[in-house]
Order: sequence, then C-alpha cells, then structure tokens
Amino acid sequence: MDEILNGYVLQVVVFSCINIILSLSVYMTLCTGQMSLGNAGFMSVGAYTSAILTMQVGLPMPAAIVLGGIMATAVALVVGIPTTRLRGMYLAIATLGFGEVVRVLALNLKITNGALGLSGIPSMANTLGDLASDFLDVLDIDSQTGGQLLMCLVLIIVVVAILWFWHRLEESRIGRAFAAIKADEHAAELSGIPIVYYKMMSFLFSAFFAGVAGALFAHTANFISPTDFSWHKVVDALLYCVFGGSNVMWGSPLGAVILTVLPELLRDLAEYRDMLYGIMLVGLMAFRPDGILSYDVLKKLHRRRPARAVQETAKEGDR
Amino acid sequence: MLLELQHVVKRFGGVTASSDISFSVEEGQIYGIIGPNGAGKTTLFNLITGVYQVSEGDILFQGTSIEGKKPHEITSLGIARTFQNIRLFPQMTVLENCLVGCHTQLHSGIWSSVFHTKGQRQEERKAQRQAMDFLKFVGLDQDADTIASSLPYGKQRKLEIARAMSTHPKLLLLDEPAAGMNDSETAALGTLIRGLRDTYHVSILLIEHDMNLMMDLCDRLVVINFGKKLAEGTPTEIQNNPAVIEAYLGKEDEE
Amino acid sequence: MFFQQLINGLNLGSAYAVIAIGYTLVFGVLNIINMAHGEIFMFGAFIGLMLVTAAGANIFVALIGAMLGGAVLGFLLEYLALRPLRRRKVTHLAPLISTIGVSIFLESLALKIWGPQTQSFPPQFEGALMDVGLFKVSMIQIVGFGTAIVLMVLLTLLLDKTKIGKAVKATSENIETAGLLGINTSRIITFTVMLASSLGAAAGVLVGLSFNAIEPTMGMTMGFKGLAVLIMGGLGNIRGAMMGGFILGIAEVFSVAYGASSYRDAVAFGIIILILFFRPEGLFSKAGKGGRP
Amino acid sequence: GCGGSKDGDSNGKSAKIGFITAYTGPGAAYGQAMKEGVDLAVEEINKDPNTKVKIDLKTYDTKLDKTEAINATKKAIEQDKVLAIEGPMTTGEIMASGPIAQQDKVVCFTTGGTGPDVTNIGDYIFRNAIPGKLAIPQTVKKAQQKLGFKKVALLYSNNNDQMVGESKIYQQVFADDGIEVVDTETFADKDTDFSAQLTKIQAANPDVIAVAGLYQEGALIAKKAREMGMNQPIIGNNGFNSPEYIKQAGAAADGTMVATPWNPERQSEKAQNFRKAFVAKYGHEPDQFAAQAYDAMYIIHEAVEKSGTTTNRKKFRDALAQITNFEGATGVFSFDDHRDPSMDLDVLVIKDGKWTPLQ
Amino acid sequence: MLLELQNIVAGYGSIMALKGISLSVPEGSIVSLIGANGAGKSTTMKTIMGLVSPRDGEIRFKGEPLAGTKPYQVVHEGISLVPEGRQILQNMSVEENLYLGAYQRSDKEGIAADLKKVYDRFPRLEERKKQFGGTLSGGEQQMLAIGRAVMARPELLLLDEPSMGLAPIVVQEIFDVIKDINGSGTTILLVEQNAKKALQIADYAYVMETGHIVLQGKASEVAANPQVTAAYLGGKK
Ligand SMILES: Nc1ncnc2c1ncn2[C@@H]1O[C@H](COP(=O)(O)OP(=O)(O)OP(=O)(O)O)[C@@H](O)[C@H]1O
Ligand SMILES: Nc1ncnc2c1ncn2[C@@H]1O[C@H](COP(=O)(O)OP(=O)(O)OP(=O)(O)O)[C@@H](O)[C@H]1O
Ligand SMILES: [Mg+2]
Ligand SMILES: [Mg+2]
Repeated sequence: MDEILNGYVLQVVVFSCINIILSLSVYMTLCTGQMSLGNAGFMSVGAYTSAILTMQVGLPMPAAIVLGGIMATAVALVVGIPTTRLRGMYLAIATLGFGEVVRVLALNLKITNGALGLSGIPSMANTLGDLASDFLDVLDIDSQTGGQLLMCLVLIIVVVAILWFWHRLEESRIGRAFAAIKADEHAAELSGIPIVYYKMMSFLFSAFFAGVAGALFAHTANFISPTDFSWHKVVDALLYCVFGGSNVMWGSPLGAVILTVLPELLRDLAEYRDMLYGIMLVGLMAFRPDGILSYDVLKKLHRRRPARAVQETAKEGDR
Repeated sequence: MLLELQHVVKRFGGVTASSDISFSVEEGQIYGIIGPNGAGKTTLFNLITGVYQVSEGDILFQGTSIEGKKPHEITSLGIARTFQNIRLFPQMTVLENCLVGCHTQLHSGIWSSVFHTKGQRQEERKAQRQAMDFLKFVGLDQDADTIASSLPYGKQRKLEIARAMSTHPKLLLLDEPAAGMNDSETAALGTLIRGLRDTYHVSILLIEHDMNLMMDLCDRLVVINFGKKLAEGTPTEIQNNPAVIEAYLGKEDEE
Repeated sequence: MFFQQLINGLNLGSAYAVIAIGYTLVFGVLNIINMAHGEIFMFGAFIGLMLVTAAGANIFVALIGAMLGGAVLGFLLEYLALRPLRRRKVTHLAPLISTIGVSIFLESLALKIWGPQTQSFPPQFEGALMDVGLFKVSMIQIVGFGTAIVLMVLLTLLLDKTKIGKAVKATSENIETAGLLGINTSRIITFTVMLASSLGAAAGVLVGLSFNAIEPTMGMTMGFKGLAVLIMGGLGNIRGAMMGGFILGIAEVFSVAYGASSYRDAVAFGIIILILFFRPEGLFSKAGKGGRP
Repeated sequence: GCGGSKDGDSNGKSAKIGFITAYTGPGAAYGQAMKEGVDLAVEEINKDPNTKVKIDLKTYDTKLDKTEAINATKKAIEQDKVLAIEGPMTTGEIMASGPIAQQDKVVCFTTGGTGPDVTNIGDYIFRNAIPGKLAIPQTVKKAQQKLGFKKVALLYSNNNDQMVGESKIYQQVFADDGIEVVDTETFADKDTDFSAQLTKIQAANPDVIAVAGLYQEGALIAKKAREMGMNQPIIGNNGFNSPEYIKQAGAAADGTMVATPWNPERQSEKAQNFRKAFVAKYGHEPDQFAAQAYDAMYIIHEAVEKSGTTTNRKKFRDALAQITNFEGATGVFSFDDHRDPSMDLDVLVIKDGKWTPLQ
Repeated sequence: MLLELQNIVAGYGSIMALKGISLSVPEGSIVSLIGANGAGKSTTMKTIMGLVSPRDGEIRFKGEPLAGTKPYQVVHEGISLVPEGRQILQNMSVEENLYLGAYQRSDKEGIAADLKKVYDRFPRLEERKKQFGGTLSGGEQQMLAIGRAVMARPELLLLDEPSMGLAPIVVQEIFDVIKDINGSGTTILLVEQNAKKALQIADYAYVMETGHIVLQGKASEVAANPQVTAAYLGGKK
C-alpha cells in the first residue's frame, strides 16, 4: 500500500491530471482545426489570478480557481478577435507570441512580482487536508497524505467532469459544427455554420480550461514565476495531445498520462532520458501518425464492446 | 420574385468575371445558367452565396438585399448550394454530413447540448428524421453510416444535394451536378431534381453543360458569355438563338 | 547612436534571417515546419568549432565541413523522421511532432558530446571593429549581412528561375501531381531538406562567429526566433523570411535602445501579432493565392 | 555515478542522501558542475577509512523545471526515503519544492538558491549559497575603496529570479553609497546579443559596469564591451565566479571583480586538495558551484555522523543546524541562526586571466 | 501492342477496385474505356501510372514489364496522364504548369514549339498564361490539364474523363483535339462518360463493370450493342 499510495505517486497523479486538462485545452481548439498555442499564456493568467485572489483578497480557493479560468477567458476574448482570423501556422505562431507577451508582462509587472514570482500560494492539498482533518483522523491517515489523496480525488473528478462535458458537447449540434469547420471551413460556412462564432467558442473554452489548469498548478507548486509558463509548456501540451491522438478526445488524456508518467519511470536513465524521449516521439509518429488513438481504433473498440468501450478508454486515461 | 440580380458586376483584379448581369428567378422555377467555360457561372453562385462580394450592383432575395451578408447568414435565409468540385466532410458519415446541414434548423445551446435536455433530444431526433428523409429521397438511406469519402463519385454528388437540402432552402443552387455521369445516370438525376422541386417546393438554380438535361428540365435559361448576359428565355428560344449556338452549343455535328 | 543601433539591429537580423531561410525552404517543399532546424543549426556551429579547434582547420574549411555535416544530418532527418510519415496520408501535426522529437534528441546528444559550457571560436577569428564615423562595424558583421543577402538572392533565383525550383514548388503543392508530371519527388524533397540543413549549419557557424556563443541550447532560442520571422514574412517566402529577419532584429534592438530592454521580447512578438492582424498570411504573401471555392 | 557501497562494510552503515540538480536542460552548465562536486565528495567520503557512515547518494535531474523538482523531491522523500536532500539548484525550484520538504520534515540543503526568501520557508531549509545581500555589498565596497567610482551602469538578467533579486540589492547598495546609476538595462538568460544594451551604456559613459547574471552571459557581455572599446571595470555577482568565465571571455575578463567563497588560489590545504582531486578526476578546474556543492556534501556527512542516525530526519536536522566552523574548500563555514551561511568572502579581481585578491 | 494489361488486380485497402483486368492498346490507336460510376476506370489509369500498385497481374509497355515503377519513371517511359479532377497546380501560373509538363525534356526549341501549339489549340490559355492555375474556371483547367500532358510528348496519352464539365462547343473541340493528337502519332487510352462521343472516335473499346471487363470489341460494334445502348447511352439512339 505504502509503495503505491505514497506522496510521490500521488504527486505524479496530480500532475497527470493537470496535464490532462492542459492537453484537453489544446485539443479543444484543434477540434475546430485551429492550432492555437497560446495556452501557456492563458495558463499563466489563470495561475496568477488565482494566486493573487487567494493570497491578497483572501478568496476561497475553489472560487479563485474558477475566476482564474474566467479571467483567462476574458483575455482570450480580446486576443481571439484578431487571432482567430488566422489559419494554420500563422495562428500557431501568433498565439505562441501572445504567450511570450504574457510572460514578458508577468516579468515586468508589480502585481506578479516579476521574475521573483509569487511564493507562499495556499496549497490545495493542505487546504483539503485541513478541511477533512476530522474525517482523516478517523481513518487514521495523516493529514498530509490525506490532503494529497483528496486532491487527487478532486482532480480526477474534475477531469472526468471536463471529459464528460466535452464528450456531450461533441455529440451535439455544436460538436458537429466544430467537426465540420475542421473538415472544410468553407463548406461548413455554406452549410449555415457561423464559423467565426464557433471558432471563438472553442478558443474561449480552451482558454478557460487552460486558465483552470494554471490555477491548479499554482496551488500545487505553491510558487509560480513567469518561466513556468514559457512556450515549452505549450509544446509539451501539444505533444500530449498529438501523441495520444489529436483526432479524438480520449487521445489527450491518454497522451498526457503516458508522457507524464514515462519520464518519471525513466529517471534512472539520467541524461539519456531525453534522447529516448525524442526517439520515442519520432518512432510513434512513424508508426501511428495520428497518435495512439484514432478514429479507427475507437471504432474497433466500439464495435467489440458497444457503448462500454469509450468509457474503458476513459478510465485508462484517468489513471 | 425569389431571387433578383440587378446589374451585378464582379471584377478580380483585371479580370471582369461578371459584367452587368441581371435576371430573376421566380418561386418554384427551375432556372438554368449555361455558358462557355470561364463565362462566370460559378462566380455568380459565389456572389449569390456571399463567398464573394459584388463590385457593383445588387442581389435581392425575397425582395431584400443580401449584399454584404456572410455566407452562413445567407444560408440561413434559405439559399443552399453544391460545389463544382465536391466538398463533403470526408471523415464524417453520410448522415452526419446531412446533420451538419441541419445546423441552422436547430437551436439548442451549450447547456442543453451538454445536459441533453428534453428539448434538445427532441430536436436531435427530428433533425435525424429529416436528414434520413432527404437521404432516402436521393437514394442514400442505405449508406447512412458510411464514411462519406468512401462513397463512389456519383453518390457523393447526391450526398451534396442531400446536405444542401438539409438546410431547408427556398432556393437550391446546383453547380454541374451531372458532371462525370453517363447519359443514363444523368437522366436519373434529372428526375431527382424535378422531384425535389415538386416535393419540397424548392426553387432551383442550375448550372450544367449537359444540354439534353437542361432543355428537358429548365423552365427558363440564361446564357452567360464572357461575363455578360447573352440571352435569356425558354429552352426552345435558347436552343434556336443563333448567338447562343455560335458561342456555346456549336453546330450539331450529327443528324 | 541611432546608426550604431541600426547596425546592431541589422547584425542580429541577418542571424534571424539566415535561420528563417532554412525553415522557409523546407516549408516551401514539404509544407511542414521543421522544428529540428534550430538543432541542426547548433550542430553546424559545433562541427565548425570542432574543425577549427580540434582539427586546426581554417574557417572556410570549417564552414564547408559544417555544411557537409548539416547536409548529412538533413539526409538522416528526412530519411528517418519525415519519409516514413510520407508513405501515409498524415496531418500536418505528425511531422511537427516528429521533428520536435528529433530536436529533443539532437539537443541532448549535443549536451552529451560537447557538454553544457558555452564555447567560442578562437580569438583570431574575431574581427576588430572598424570605425566608419557614424558607426562601428566588424568584418564578421559585414560577412554575416552579406551572406544573408547573397543567400536570399541565390535561393530566390534557384526557386523562381530554374527547373529544379519549379519542381520544388510543384512538389510542395501536390506531391501526386508532381509525380505524374515526371518529377522524382523523393529526390526533390531529400535535396531540399539537405540544402536547408546545410544552410542552417552554415548559419550556425556564422552566428557562432559573430555572437561568440556556441552551446547546446542555442538552437532552441534561435530557432524560436527564426520561426517567428518565418511567420512574419509569410510561409515559404524567401524574401519574406529575409525582410522579417531584419525587421525583427531592428525591432528588438530599438526596443532596447528607445524603450525598455525588459520588454524586448514582448515588442518583438507584439509586432508579429500586429503584422498578422493586418496581413494574416505574413508580410509578403501573394494575394489571390490558393484555390477558389 | 552514485557512490556508496552497500551495507556490511567495516563500519556497516550508510545514509541515503538525495541530490537534486539540473544537469540537463538550460541550467546544465551549472547543474553539471554541482554534480561533479558532489560525486567527488561522495567518492572521497566513501573511500576514506575514517568514515563511519557512508553516503548512499541518489541523484535526480530536474531539467530546471519546477514540476520535475517537485516530483524529484517527493520521490526522494516518499519513495526512496532519503535522510536529507542536497539541492535543488535554483531559487525557483526550492521555492516550489522546499515547502514539501518542510512539511515532510526533511532537510533541503541548497547550494544554488540565493534568493531572499529561501530560508524563510522553514526550519528544514538550509543553504550554503551566498545570498546576494552578503556578497554584493562587500564587492561594491571594496571596489569603491579601490577605484572610487561615481557613476555606474547596471545590467541584469530579467527573467532570472536570482538576478532580479540581486539587481535590487545592487540598487540598494548604490543608493546607500551615493553612487549614481546612469543606466539600467536588462537581458534574458541565454541571450547572445548584447550590442543594443551596451551601445546605450557606452553612450551613458559610466565609470564601472555592474552585472547581475550568470557567467555564460557575463562572459559575452565582457567580450562585447571590450570589443566595442569599453574598458570600464566590471563588477559581477557570484554567478560570475567560474574558471569558465575567464575561459569564455578570454582577455576581456580582465578587470572583473566579484566576491566569492571560492578562490582557487586560496592557500588552504582543503582548497588545494579539492582542486587537485577535482582536476585529476574531471580534467578541468572546479568553479564555485562545484566547490559549494562539494562542501555541502561534506557538511551533510559531518552532520550525519554527529547525529548518530541514518534514518531520523529530525535528529539530523538538529545536528546540521549545530554545524559551526566547518572547514571546507570554500573556507570556514557556519550557519547563522537563520540557516544562512556565515562566512568570509574574498573579493577577487581578474588579472592576466587569473583570479587574484583585490587589495 | 504498345500497352498490355494482364489480369490486373488492384485496390485501396480492403476495397478491391480491379478484379482481374486484361486489356491491350495497339500502337497508334484510340482505345476507349467506358463504364458506370465506380466501375474502376480511374483505378485502371492510376495503376498504369504507378499511383496504385497492382496486387497481381502484369503491365507491359512496348513489351517490357512496367508494374512496380514509380510515376516519374512511367512518365520517363513515355506515358502521360490527364488525371480525373484535372489536378492543376493551383499556386503556379498557367505557363509554369505547362512548362512542368515538359519536365523531363530538355530540348528548349521543341518545348517552345509545343508550347506554341498548345496555345494555338487553346487560345484561352494564352490569354490567361500569367494567372494562377487555381483561379481558372473548371473548363479552363481541363484545357490546361490536357495541354500539360501533351507537353511531355508522350507515346501513350491516358485521358481520364477529359470532357467532364466542358461546354458542348468545347467538348466537340476536345474530341477534335484528341483525334488530332492521335493523328500526330500518339496512342490514346480514353476514359469517358460521354460514351457516345468516345465510341465515335475510338478504334477499339472496353466496357467495365465493378472491376471487371464485361465487353470488348471494335468501337462501332460496342456502340451497336443493345446492352451498351441501354446502360451508357441513355437509351437513346
Ligand atoms: N478568385 C479569382 N481570381 C481571379 N480570377 C477568377 C477568380 N475566380 C474566377 N476567376 C475568373 O473568372 C472567370 C469566370 O470563372 P467561373 O468559375 O465563374 O466560370 P464558369 O462559368 O463557372 O466556368 P466552368 O463552366 O468552366 O466552370 C474565369 O475566367 C476565371 O479565371
Ligand atoms: N482513394 C480511394 N480510397 C478508397 N476507395 C476508392 C478510392 N478511389 C476509388 N475508390 C473506390 O474504388 C472503386 C473504383 O473507383 P474508380 O475511381 O476507379 O471508378 P471510376 O470507374 O473511375 O468511376 P467514376 O466514373 O465515378 O470516376 C469505387 O468503388 C471507389 O469507391
Ligand atoms: Mg464553374
Ligand atoms: Mg473515375
């Protein structure tokens, strides 16, 4: 028990969940065929907002996290007006540039404390542990492990809720509009779909969840500084998403979990770790260019175990 | 008057693709556009559906100007089209392609979509029923779950028509629907188009080079040449118009 | 000071430009962004450095050696990471990820081989400054600038005027059609990637010479800027890459000179976003490009 | 490699120590130096016949990434059950992973985190990294005595928390001493082009240039400045203190001043033995980062032996806090009551490519 | 025989588009291939060009086996295809498209002469020679595609539905051009939906249905076959 449920494993689970949310946020824009890489910027907005709100305004953490997401959405509304007109790599680089602008602002603003960052951000695990201390005492779990355990549970619930949300959305008229825009913008527009509206919608959702992921990160790391949200972060998120399979929602969680856990398993390889990581990416793309999960795989699973299949993969993704 | 083009001019840089085109389509009509290649027929479709903006002139739909409107707005007003080069959503199933066409008919927002409210479910079921209707009409109901890109060419054309019909148009624009079909298939398509008009009371604006089909199907025809209107009239008038024969039809080489 | 800063900007800009040209070339034929280009640039710098320090070669030999090395890397990149993807119909994301994989691999390989320390060419290659009155400039800066211009002209000629250039364009647009026209597309692609990579390696040597800083992560930093320049100028457009490089270089330097140095990167990317706002396909995109509905 | 032989040796016991640093990624230059220092220390300790408790070292790489630092700390504490941790490397990392160690009551002994708030995290956080507030005033004062300058230009790395902190200390010191700051410019870690900033500084014509940065950028700044014909002395912070600085800047390094715990020319036995052993093992000169990491491991080892335990983390902490007048390669070392280092620093200046004391 | 297909089996993934096709094209002739949508006509053309590799059977060109070669090698052998859907290079000018047709040739004068011939045949293309291929109208693109293939001076020209989307007057012209090209010594394999016209100009004809050849013979005989009349000629005449 101790071997599996120790703080280290729980920590990895926590980061996996945050990364799932982050890679889903990349996936959400890919859904409409937009490769937007501003997510590190939105993450940063969410993280700073939530940190400042809890530390300086004393807002309760859940409210602050949601507000972090909302703040990111608000920023996205402004940024989205010029950028969602762009296509392909132009959009990718412009949004990546937006992330850089946010980073430089965070480096220079007073409220973000520049490069020194914000420290002493309330920890989510501790807060949960304190809240449930009586209950944990009964179970004879110390409040720290308990707090972490609770945090994992909460995050898993959040992840499942987001997956459920997006899954339902994809099955609806809105999801069909997304898919149509991704397939052929022009034909979609002439089928009566207001493409700007839906592109913006997916962009805002993406920003919101990136903001939430950022806020969760802030309350996990307890310390944030602008370097945490550099463009590597979003490249990582893109890797998760494409690695797992960027054409299907379940790809993101799968990819995020694999690519979060794998480097931890490979720790002993020391400086060869990155080399192997690189080779693995090249190899996977050569053999499965659409990522691990693709339409066909899902369809096969679907056929073999109707209805169940999708949920199965979900669980795989969450673990 | 359902659709009215008033002195429409469209220029691309130096090229004038349409110059001073006027004609109008009445409700319930099958109206044909013919003309040599590059005459500016597809350009007219692009102008009507808002893909391009006119350089001069105006386009009225049901009496109001649709100039400056976005393509999706025009679609929701009731104009749908197919493309000269097929543009389906290749990875979606046949039914899904049609459901995309239903978009403007549906209204559920984010929350009702996520929580599958009763209204949303009813709406979805209705949309599916209607989409299946159209598929059945064009003869694709058996293929509803097939991925669109794996359909043979002829069926893809029909699916485009079904998708366009799913937007519940008052006016349907068909750009060379019979291209790549042989005579028998073309004849069947003619029956289908007439059936659409009769069953769904949709007016049709049709571009096609197959003269047998056009003469057979159209109530009225306009002939475009070098972006200008060359002639307009009933099929018989057009067929015997010497200018049209010279510019477009050519001398019949047989019989 | 204005002129001196302008020179500084042009110097930095020519570094950005030569890198962006390599990106553009590969994009021009494969329609993919080669994320490993920065690392090939870095390898080029190290190969040149090794030839000078370990083998005692003179700088021109080193430059040629680096270009050969770059070409070999380009070949391997194409053969191992891009060709397998081309056999299937894939989205543009797959090669992006695959080349990111290569870049991660190359960076950690360089760290393993050459260690993390910054290295530079021996002092005899550092030019002294020449005082031209309004400003001071070093030989290596002039060479860097000149190289950028010459490269641009040569490559533009190659692509616009020669048969091989037309084949490159055709391949980039539609590989199947190009094949039907009798073009050996595999060879064209390999050729282009090797050419771009050897140019990247040469750029590495030049930038290493002019900024005195060769280390394993240099490819990433420079590559990122090169990417920005690429977008600013318009994808697949050599003249655009060139002008984009100069604009970015000058913008960065002037943001330091007349604004606050701490906002340097924000100014640079702000400009890019602004440019894209007015010209969504970059500065030098041709109007009317692309098909029609 | 991890030193440390298995249990069952003559003295039987070994203590598991975690060492967290960034030996790949953007901080690799510094992380590898530290790793070399620590590996050498562990090797020496475990070979020494007088050693009572050996060190079983577990090394973790962070790639200079906060998430990795947190994971590594958690893994060391919870899974590998180390007695104490040396590291992580930078202020940013310890600010994120320090609270974890503090909460789990495991010592985190950093050799790189110079930021002002590091030891405020709690009583389990120690460091021998010289905080800027110790080093910079000494350098400036000595330099001021020697050169009597009036105008200074300040150049610092804006995306490096440590350097931003130190730039503030610079500004404080200059203000206190009545020195005019004629220009303040920033750059970013990994920048290679400093021409714009230096052109501006040249126009402002200060008497000295003060830099808060790491030696890689520092060397490029010095080189470019000299190339542009600027001959002002340069005051560096402790990030400069590496033989690599001289190697990379070449002749341009002359005239650079810095306050440091590590002086390769120091004539103490410890210092010279370390230097010799280091050069023998790695083939290059050690720098401050290697020396401090090396000393830190010895300090940890001494605390382990004094505490008489290889598992009780609390006892170990108390023993560590008691360390005074430890003599290491960097001189005589004690913790102050805030677990910060209290030690004498040498102010050095580079002359003819050598660090020499500034008299 | 210039070209011979023996028992070709080919397809896409699990779809079998050709289930054992044998046909031959004599030198100097026009052979036409007709059949309903999805019969496998285009696949036959693609297989000859090496775009689809046959799973079984043999393709011989001038007596030499051709199967397994890449498209550019097939072009080098002397075969050109005007593909279905034209496949014009959208972002290249009309003239560049035409020059690329002659990619494997190096006789400057010959190319210039052929270019002039193409322009004479299709004056419309000369008017538009600087325009991007992608902005041409459908019919203009078809002319360009034919012109481009001719620029390679092939011994065997494969035409996949050249009359698709063309105005009646141009259709007539295209068939004249095909006859013309054939008259100057180029052998032609023609896939057409306009079966009537195709059978008129062809010497020999094959009829395909779902991956099989169901009928073959002299073009005039095939045209007279009542089944063909019913299925492909719209029942009229
Ligand atoms: N975006 C554009 N840019 C430049 N020229 C264009 C553009 N779109 C169309 N044209 C030109 O306008 C003219 C009319 O084109 P259009 O596609 O409308 O012809 P069409 O009548 O549909 O011909 P077809 O029957 O061959 O399809 C053509 O000469 C074409 O080259
Ligand atoms: N790329 C492809 N992938 C999968 N199936 C294909 C592909 N191309 C063609 N097919 C299938 O192969 C069969 C033969 O197609 P082909 O295009 O050869 O027919 P065709 O005779 O040229 O028809 P058309 O007259 O419509 O052009 C059809 O069933 C078609 O659906
Ligand atoms: Mg048209
Ligand atoms: Mg076909």
